[in-house]
Amino acid sequence: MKNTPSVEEQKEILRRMVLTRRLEEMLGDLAKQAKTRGPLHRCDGQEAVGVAACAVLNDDDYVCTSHRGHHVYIGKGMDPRRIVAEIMGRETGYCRGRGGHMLLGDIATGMLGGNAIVGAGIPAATGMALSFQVLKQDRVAMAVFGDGAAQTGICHESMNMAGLWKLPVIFLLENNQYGLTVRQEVQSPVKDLHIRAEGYGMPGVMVDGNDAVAVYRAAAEAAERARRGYGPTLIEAKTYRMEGFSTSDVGGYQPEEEIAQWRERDPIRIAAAALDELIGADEVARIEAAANIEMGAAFEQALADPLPVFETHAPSSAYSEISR
Amino acid sequence: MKNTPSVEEQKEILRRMVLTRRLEEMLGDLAKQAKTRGPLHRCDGQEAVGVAACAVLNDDDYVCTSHRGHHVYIGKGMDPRRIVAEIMGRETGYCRGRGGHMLLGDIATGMLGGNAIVGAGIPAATGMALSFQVLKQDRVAMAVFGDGAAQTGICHESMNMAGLWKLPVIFLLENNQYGLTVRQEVQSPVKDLHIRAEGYGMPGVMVDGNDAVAVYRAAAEAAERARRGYGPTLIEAKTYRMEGFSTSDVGGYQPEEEIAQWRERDPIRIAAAALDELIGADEVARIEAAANIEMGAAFEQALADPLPVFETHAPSSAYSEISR
Amino acid sequence: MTMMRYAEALNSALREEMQRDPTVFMFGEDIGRYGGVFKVSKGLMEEFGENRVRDTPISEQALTAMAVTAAMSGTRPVLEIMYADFMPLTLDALVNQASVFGYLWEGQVEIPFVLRTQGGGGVGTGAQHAKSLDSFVAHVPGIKVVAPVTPADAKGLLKAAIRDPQPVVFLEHKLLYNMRGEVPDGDDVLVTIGKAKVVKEGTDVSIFATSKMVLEAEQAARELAKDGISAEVIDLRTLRPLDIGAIMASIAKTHHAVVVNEGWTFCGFAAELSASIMDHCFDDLDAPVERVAMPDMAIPYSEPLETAMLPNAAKIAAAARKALA
Amino acid sequence: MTMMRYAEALNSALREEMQRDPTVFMFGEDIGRYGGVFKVSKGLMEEFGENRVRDTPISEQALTAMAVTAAMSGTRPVLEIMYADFMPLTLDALVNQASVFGYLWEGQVEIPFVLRTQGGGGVGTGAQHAKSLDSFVAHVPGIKVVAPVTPADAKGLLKAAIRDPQPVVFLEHKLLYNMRGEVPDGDDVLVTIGKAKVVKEGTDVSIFATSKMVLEAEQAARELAKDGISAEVIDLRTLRPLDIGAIMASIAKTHHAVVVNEGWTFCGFAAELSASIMDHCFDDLDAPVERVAMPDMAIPYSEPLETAMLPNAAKIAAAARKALA
Ligand SMILES: Cc1ncc(C[n+]2csc(CCOP(=O)(O)OP(=O)(O)O)c2C)c(N)n1
Ligand SMILES: Cc1ncc(C[n+]2csc(CCOP(=O)(O)OP(=O)(O)O)c2C)c(N)n1
Ligand SMILES: [Mg+2]
Ligand SMILES: [Mg+2]
Repeated sequence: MKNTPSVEEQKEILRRMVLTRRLEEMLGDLAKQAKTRGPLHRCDGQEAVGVAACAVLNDDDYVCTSHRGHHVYIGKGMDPRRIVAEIMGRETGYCRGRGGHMLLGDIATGMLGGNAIVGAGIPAATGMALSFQVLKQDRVAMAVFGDGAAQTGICHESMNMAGLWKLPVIFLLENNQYGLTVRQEVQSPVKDLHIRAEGYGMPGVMVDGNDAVAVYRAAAEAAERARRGYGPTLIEAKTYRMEGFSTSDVGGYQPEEEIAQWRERDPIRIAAAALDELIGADEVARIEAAANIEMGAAFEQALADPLPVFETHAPSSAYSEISR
Repeated sequence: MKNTPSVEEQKEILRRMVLTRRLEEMLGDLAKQAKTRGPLHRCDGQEAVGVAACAVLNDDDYVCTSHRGHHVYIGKGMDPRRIVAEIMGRETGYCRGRGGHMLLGDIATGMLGGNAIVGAGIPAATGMALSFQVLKQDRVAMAVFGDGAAQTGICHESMNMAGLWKLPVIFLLENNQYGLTVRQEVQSPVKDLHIRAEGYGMPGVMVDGNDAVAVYRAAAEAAERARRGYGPTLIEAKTYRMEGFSTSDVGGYQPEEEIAQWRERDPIRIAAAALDELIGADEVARIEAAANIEMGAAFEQALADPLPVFETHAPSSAYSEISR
Repeated sequence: MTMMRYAEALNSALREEMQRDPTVFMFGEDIGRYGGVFKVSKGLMEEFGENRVRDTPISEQALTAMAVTAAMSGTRPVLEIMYADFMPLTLDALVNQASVFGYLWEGQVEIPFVLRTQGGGGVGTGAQHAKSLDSFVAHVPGIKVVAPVTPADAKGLLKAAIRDPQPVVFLEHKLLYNMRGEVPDGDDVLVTIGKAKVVKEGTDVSIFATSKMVLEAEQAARELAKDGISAEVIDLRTLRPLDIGAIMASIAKTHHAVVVNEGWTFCGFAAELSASIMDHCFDDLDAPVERVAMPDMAIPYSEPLETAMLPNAAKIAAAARKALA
Repeated sequence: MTMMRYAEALNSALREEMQRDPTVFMFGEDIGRYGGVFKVSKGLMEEFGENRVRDTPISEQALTAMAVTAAMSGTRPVLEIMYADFMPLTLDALVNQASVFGYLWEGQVEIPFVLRTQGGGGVGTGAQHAKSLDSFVAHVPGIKVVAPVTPADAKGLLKAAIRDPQPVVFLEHKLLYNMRGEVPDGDDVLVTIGKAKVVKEGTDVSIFATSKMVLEAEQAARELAKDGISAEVIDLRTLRPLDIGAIMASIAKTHHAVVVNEGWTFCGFAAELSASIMDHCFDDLDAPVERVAMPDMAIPYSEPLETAMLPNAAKIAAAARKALA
């Protein structure tokens, strides 16, 4: 079983992590200028989790994420320009502006999708895996969700069914140690949530969520298990959100020293350092620079795109009703 | 810590178990004669669980049970006549006929109450324990629920909060090995459900649910923990329902040999045998005979009681609304 | 035509659709080995195997959410929720998932699943197992809701629901399963979702109902006929989308209307019917629309109490007389 | 009188009731250390401690069920559900627990709890964080539902809700929290649940609304006045029990009615208003009641889309003109 990323894969993972970070930073800037709409949940510091885990999936494997899903959007190979366009409410966005940053969906890359009901991505991926199993397809579904989401009832119900039916699903618990504003010890009496896997008859593993290679390995192994019919895996990736809960967040609940400690372990620096040894620092710098430029261009294009007009967005086929 | 039932307690437990069994049998007979209304869920074979666990509680401790709660009703000290009256839809019943056999409630004995939404008794008891903790009262709440109920989302949410806040609650999982008609391995990938306790930071213990003394001990220990502020306990009592899911059940899914094996381990015979040694078989026989007579009288009285009339049951204070 | 029970009609719809389309599968509590507590899925696990007919744990909330995304991923799930009283547990999946993504991801996904359930009172199942919560599901955009009363409609609508690209909530009634009726033969006899049916023509007052209440309305019409009152009985069959055309046509003729629903009165489905008639038929009305629905209270267990509160033919007839007074 | 924001008015109601009654306690997501995402519970954990003000895990379903039984056991819980969009998760506890046991165990238990939540659109929170699902909760017997628009009513009704022996769902609106208004001083200034208020008297048409829609109705009335149309604006304040007397009195005067609700149209709360008017005021009506509510679709994110679909003053004014045409 191959479970270490090739050099090419590591380069691509780094590139996507940088794309994500740049996306977050530029959105943060626009938010400060009051040019965004609604809350934005940045994932700075968590890029390795979403990006490296998605790297083990195929286009026809599905992933469901949460309100904090930018790394998954980019990780699953979605087009930065159309992501930005959606977040900025443009007609050219993935959902023509209907979704916004939390509710993106793209069937082509299998990112289906963001979800702002905490926990809802968990049965979502489980249901997809059920469909794959019924159709006897060689496909895997993955749910990426938070430590807060792990306390919801649907998490329990979904994991129980996934374990029972040996569904091809990966539960990727992104433990960034906070719910919205509360620390994990205010949400759950146990520190390590992967220990719950035993109660669902599936393996539970813990990884360093700031180490892209470690995340890749764990996800690759879980995907392999799923494809072979051995069922689900719960992966708990310990990580940290460096920019707080959201742009509408007044902050103050994540201690400065804690943030500083985690900044030391910035996942992009860890991924870059690993690659430095393989391809040299110059090449790494080139990858990063190119990614930054690409995301800048995505913003430029997207911001020039038109906003939607209501007339073409009235309820239509999805809501077709005969007599009203 | 006292955790073995006294002889007097054992006598009372046996008496209540026999009362329960007789209740079930007489209801079964009436059901066969089409004299009952709606489904009835008999707990023959599970009497030790409800009766012995309730024996460790005080009147002001609350217990929440399920659709299959007759042993808890009797175990918590409710009056047989008013139980039967409620089940037979009489005005003299605990809920004046509004509740029926699944939804009895009696604040005086702290049986609050039956619940036919599977799993709902679990947050119910947890909420009561929360109230006790807020008011700093020396009271305990207990949820009695099935292996099927253990798969619901509210079970997870409740246990997580109970473990987190160290609530004075006992989770008594009555594992009779079947959901409605499906065996436990069709409902859950793990055989022993108490292992899940670890994920909620509480002890999980397993007991022989057909041995009243064993159930009493486990419940006494859990109640003690709860009262001392150490929080909840999950007790899994392995048992068996000898008369199937309900009176509207066509049966066929519990193998005959399995039923026969469990009949060998009838909890009433086990409790009686233990007492035989302590007080002699004659005394035991007298207790049983008296209980049978008492339940017979309860039926006689209750069946002579009047049915309610609608006029006195229209929505009133509980639903008081100003202008309609 | 074949004479069969309502439950058998549903069973044959499921069997035929599963034979026709390998992407159709079923899941729900006790539907497999046992064949469902109302025996609607009898024999289907034997015929189609455990992969396509699944017994599930008691997990309504996740099951419904899973049906939504399974439907987005190439299958056509048919989920059984044992009692309509448990619909609250399914609502997040309907309101915040199916309804949302059907519109937000329009053009990318279809969500062809059917949620079958049954409601209604009359047999002492108590306050948690006898409700009709029609308006909860009918309130959700992007969800269709049907509630057939005859075996023929049950079969034809279930087949149409399974083939529909949108989520369909299929409301059955526990007292209908043993009702018998003629069902057309042939694998492709569908009943169009969204079309009401005139069950009995009449000229004095229009009675609109669904599910078991259609039987009560028919009984009421027979009683009214004894007094020379000609009631038109319309089986709406579909709650959403509502066949407002059929409603308008009938009221244009009778100028009087009674709306019937077994659910609670306040904010219930009968309220929508009354409001829709207000919207579309005000000038045709000679009297206010009469609402016949459940009083706003929990359903008591004991027979005299339960019987007294359920909407029935007598209450419908009284309402019609009041409308005509 | 003190001038304060709506959020502050709620905060002071909570503080005063917690000071007054030691059995009142609060729980909900992020309400403690952080003071609530809308800052309604700011400072209360500091004042009352972690036993009586609790941050919770994300577990709406169990939290609501726990509130019900905690309320039966001697406390008066105030539960915050962060967004009204999550109400589906709370419905089993309301429909199958609180509503059922309030009636079945009448005389044995009271269920004095308050479920506070906030809904409404307008600021790009998207399809899962902008809905008004009023009719879901208003449908449930035994539950009271209030939705104040002014800081004074917010405070007075919240205090009344906390003291009420029945469950009360308290609906706030995300766009009201920063609105300022005069609030009467004094610890015992309650507003009676179930009483509507005439916000502006008028003679030509009655506009009925709750929560933020009252502001839109007032704006509509000002616009209509420019054309010489005298609109009466009634703030219902309570959705259930409905103050039908106030509705009847107004329609008896104006003979025309517009009903407004930010929730979806079909089976929404505006439908109940229209139906209630049908029941009680038919003979007084000169034209059909006009419904102004959300179109039946998920709420889109992008500003032009969201803005176009929300009910607002212009749509209310147009509806009033239509009623009077
Ligand atoms: C059902 C539900 N409850 C509450 C919320 C509000 N909410 C949004 S995100 C969040 C915290 C989620 O924590 P976690 O799952 O750890 O994700 P993180 O934000 O840390 O990535 C909460 C409470 C919601 N969106 N959905
Ligand atoms: C939420 C919900 N889902 C389904 C049902 C139908 N139902 C009633 S009892 C039952 C099985 C319960 O199994 P378990 O908890 O093991 O209890 P037991 O009957 O074995 O005592 C089911 C599925 C219900 N009442 N409530
Ligand atoms: Mg988190
Ligand atoms: Mg069981």
